[in-house]
Amino acid sequence: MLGKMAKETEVVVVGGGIIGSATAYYLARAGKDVVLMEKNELASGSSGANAGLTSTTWCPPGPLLQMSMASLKEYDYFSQELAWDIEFERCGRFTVCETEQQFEEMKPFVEVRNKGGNSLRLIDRNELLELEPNLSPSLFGAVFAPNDGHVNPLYAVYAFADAARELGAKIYEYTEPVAINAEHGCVKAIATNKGEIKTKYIINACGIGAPVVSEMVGLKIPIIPNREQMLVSEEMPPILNRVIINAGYMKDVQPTGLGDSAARKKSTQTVGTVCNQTKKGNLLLVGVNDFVGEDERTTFESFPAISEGILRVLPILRTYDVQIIRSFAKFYIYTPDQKPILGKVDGLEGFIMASGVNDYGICFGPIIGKLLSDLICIGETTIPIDEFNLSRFG
Amino acid sequence: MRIIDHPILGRIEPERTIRIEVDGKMIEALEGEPIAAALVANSMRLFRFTKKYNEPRGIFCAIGRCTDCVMVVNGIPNTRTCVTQVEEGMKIETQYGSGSIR
Amino acid sequence: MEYELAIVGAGPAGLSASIEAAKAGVKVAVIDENAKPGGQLFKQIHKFFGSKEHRAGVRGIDIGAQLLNEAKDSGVDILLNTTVWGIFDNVLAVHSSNKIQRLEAQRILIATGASENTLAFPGWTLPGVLGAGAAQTMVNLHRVAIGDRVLMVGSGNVGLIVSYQLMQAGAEVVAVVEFLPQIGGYWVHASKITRLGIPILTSHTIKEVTGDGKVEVATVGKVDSNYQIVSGTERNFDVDAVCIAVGLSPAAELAWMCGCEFMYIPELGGHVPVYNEDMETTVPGVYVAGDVAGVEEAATAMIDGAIAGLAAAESLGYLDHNEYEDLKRGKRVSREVFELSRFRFRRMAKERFANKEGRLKQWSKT
Amino acid sequence: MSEEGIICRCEELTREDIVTAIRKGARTVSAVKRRTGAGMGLCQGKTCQRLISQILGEEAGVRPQEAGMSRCRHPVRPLPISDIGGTVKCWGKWRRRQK
Repeated sequence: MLGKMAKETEVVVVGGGIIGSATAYYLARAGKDVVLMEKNELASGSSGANAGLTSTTWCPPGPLLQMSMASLKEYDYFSQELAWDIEFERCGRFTVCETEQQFEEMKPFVEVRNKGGNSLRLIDRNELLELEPNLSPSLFGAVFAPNDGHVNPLYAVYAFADAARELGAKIYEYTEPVAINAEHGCVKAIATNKGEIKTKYIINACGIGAPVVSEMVGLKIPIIPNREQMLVSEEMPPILNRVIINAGYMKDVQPTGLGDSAARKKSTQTVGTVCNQTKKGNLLLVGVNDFVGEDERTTFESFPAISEGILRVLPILRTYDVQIIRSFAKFYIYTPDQKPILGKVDGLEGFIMASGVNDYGICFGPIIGKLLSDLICIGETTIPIDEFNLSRFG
Repeated sequence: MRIIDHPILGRIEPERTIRIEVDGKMIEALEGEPIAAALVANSMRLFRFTKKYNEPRGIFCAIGRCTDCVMVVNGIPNTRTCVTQVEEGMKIETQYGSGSIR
Repeated sequence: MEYELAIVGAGPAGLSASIEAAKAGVKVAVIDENAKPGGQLFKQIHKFFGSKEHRAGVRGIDIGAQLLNEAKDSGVDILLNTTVWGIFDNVLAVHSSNKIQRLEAQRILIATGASENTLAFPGWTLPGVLGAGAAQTMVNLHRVAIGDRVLMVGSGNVGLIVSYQLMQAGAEVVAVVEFLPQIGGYWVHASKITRLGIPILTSHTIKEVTGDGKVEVATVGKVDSNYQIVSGTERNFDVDAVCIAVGLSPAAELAWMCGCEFMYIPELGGHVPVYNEDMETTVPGVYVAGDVAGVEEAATAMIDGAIAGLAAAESLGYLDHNEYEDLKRGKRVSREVFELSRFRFRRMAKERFANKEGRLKQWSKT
Repeated sequence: MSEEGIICRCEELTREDIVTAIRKGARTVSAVKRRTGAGMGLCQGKTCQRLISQILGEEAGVRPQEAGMSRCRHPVRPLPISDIGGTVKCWGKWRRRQK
């Protein structure tokens, strides 16, 4: 399957994560000649090591909310119509509030989002415990997002990649770009460690590696890695039907407009309580976030930090004495305003950005792929993505 | 079955025995031994049934690495019996799949 | 609380290291997840070979007891029932008495030993199919019988020794199967079990194990030069246990976590951490010794351990360079002597074995 | 069922499951793990990794040094969450000494 590399193609997608493989899929579906290259293996970056959450809750009204909702539809189509088993489920999400103050804060939050088209609902403790009896009775209430859910991120990447391949896309692993040839402000070819490919378009769908690829055409992009550590529990019988996230964490790490996330200090460490149970039965527990460069190691402190948080929200884990079997750390593709960097780049025809997806890459992957495919094939997108252009950073 | 007499290791001196309950049946165990040893001593070798294919499993590595000998111990599933010591009155149950919560 | 040297694993390598280091004045802790220290030594009820200064002729269990006493006398702290579940830079994350704690150490020695390889054949997941080391643990340590009639897969030293020990413990070993055309282990071990009438079936492999909820029948067959079973050569053994003894691999998870560089060396059991003469890995301050540094024997582990202990003592300033070199040379010389003797022994064994082959072939036909 | 033989005991993956992943392009132990989940169970691949490495050799001619191992992460043994979640205590109070 590694075979000899193509010499020429229409579009080269760099990066074999969710964004790259989805983009390759939609382009191939639109009949484009597409090459997907990954310097390591498919799903070996951030796409392969996360909780696979698909969420609309945090999205402020506007393109972000539109995109998240459209992306869920793509997942529906992919898993239902095309019957790919990617463990996608709109199981719903509770953004749990531990105090009354947090709960009050959520009222305008919900109102604004519902006006923008979401269907969030504030629920009190009683209803919360009725729906999720294993949650701690000390919680005050929650925001219920019926459409949110999760997907197996690994399966999603492989499904898109395999589907793209079935449609004729060529996928090259262990293929790392080394230079990009551009003439007269136009992308001509990409040189890799395995040879050169002539192409009209290059899509930079690398995660934290995106700055390296952009650097090849002299572009500086403000993406920095934000390490996220998480724990994985042993398989257990179903104890949790929906995704749980604590309100404080969502406020801290996502551009909700609630916290001062744009001014989130680079030195800050954020500890959160996010939990979902996979189809198999493992609990995925997120997480501790910090800025430490590209250090993928986990820390001792993250273990008690994450565990204490989750035990507060899900005390049943203590009774049940659930065991942690693994920890891992990967990166958010952090941008200063926590919005993605998407679309064409001024002054360089054929170079397209598809990165900076912070922690919502898995959720947004399909729609980003679809929009970029439209951008290339039709020249416009159904959801406006101008505000995500790289030029906003000046 | 216990190996009481051994040509090199000698005879096991009667140690303090305790009683544990396995699937509702009381059996004798020696203090300090792992659960797995107590079960094998009482000719029990089937510890669990797997989740996907419902296959029987028992001891495999005996040193806590392979996690195949897990059972429900005192209501807690996925307990590695080869490295968990018996305690007086311990309740041990065959595990089906990933166990259940009570 | 901090230690200058923390040693993970209280087997022959770990204990030897702790003794040398503590004698030099280093504050040492040896940590082991088991309730009893000694590692695999306490399952080794056979006598060891090698040179005299490496305790040849002494049983593993007795060596274990000797090392343990020596370590205690040297002031080593031995922390039992304590699992090292991770290493974060110079912090050992330990789990014990229902809590996790940090144990800081200036030098770390990973002496976690090896784990058993396995073979996947239909039925290998049935209760009653288990590792040979597992059988040894159950029989020699916990003193419970794993079966009355046992088939041993693999004729390396582990397979041969464990077969003999199973017989000592009252079980019947129906056969030892070996997929290579010749026996893998030493002749002494092989002859001990052939003398008991146990057939060693070379060029044979296990095809499958069947039974209802437990091992009942094991089917073995003769293999051709491509190691494929020749049809029609299958034969069944009524057994209630099958032991798999197909080699060991270094249990090097902690070294991976430390970020040590690895190399694939099949002779040493697979992926092993790279280390220098002082047993120090590519991560400064992290040492390896024993099977984790390449699967060999207890005697090698003890030498490895002693050198690592001395090296850690020197790097901590408890030994000056000359002292260290002298002491190490002592160990190294004896190591060479040992290697040599073992090499000689192997050759000798092969020659002697060649004479016996006729006899063994007869068995393999039956 | 699993007539052709289980490879990953924890996740109950058969040889066929592993071979399918290899046919789809997996060339390392990690890639097989990501595609199939082999080694993601309770034991974290301690038993099956070597077998998978062998199968990679048989099916795709991958040498063990190239097949590699999947990444080791903490904890090395399953760790009860209630033992982690307590406030981290200092070392001082707890120490066992063999007498």
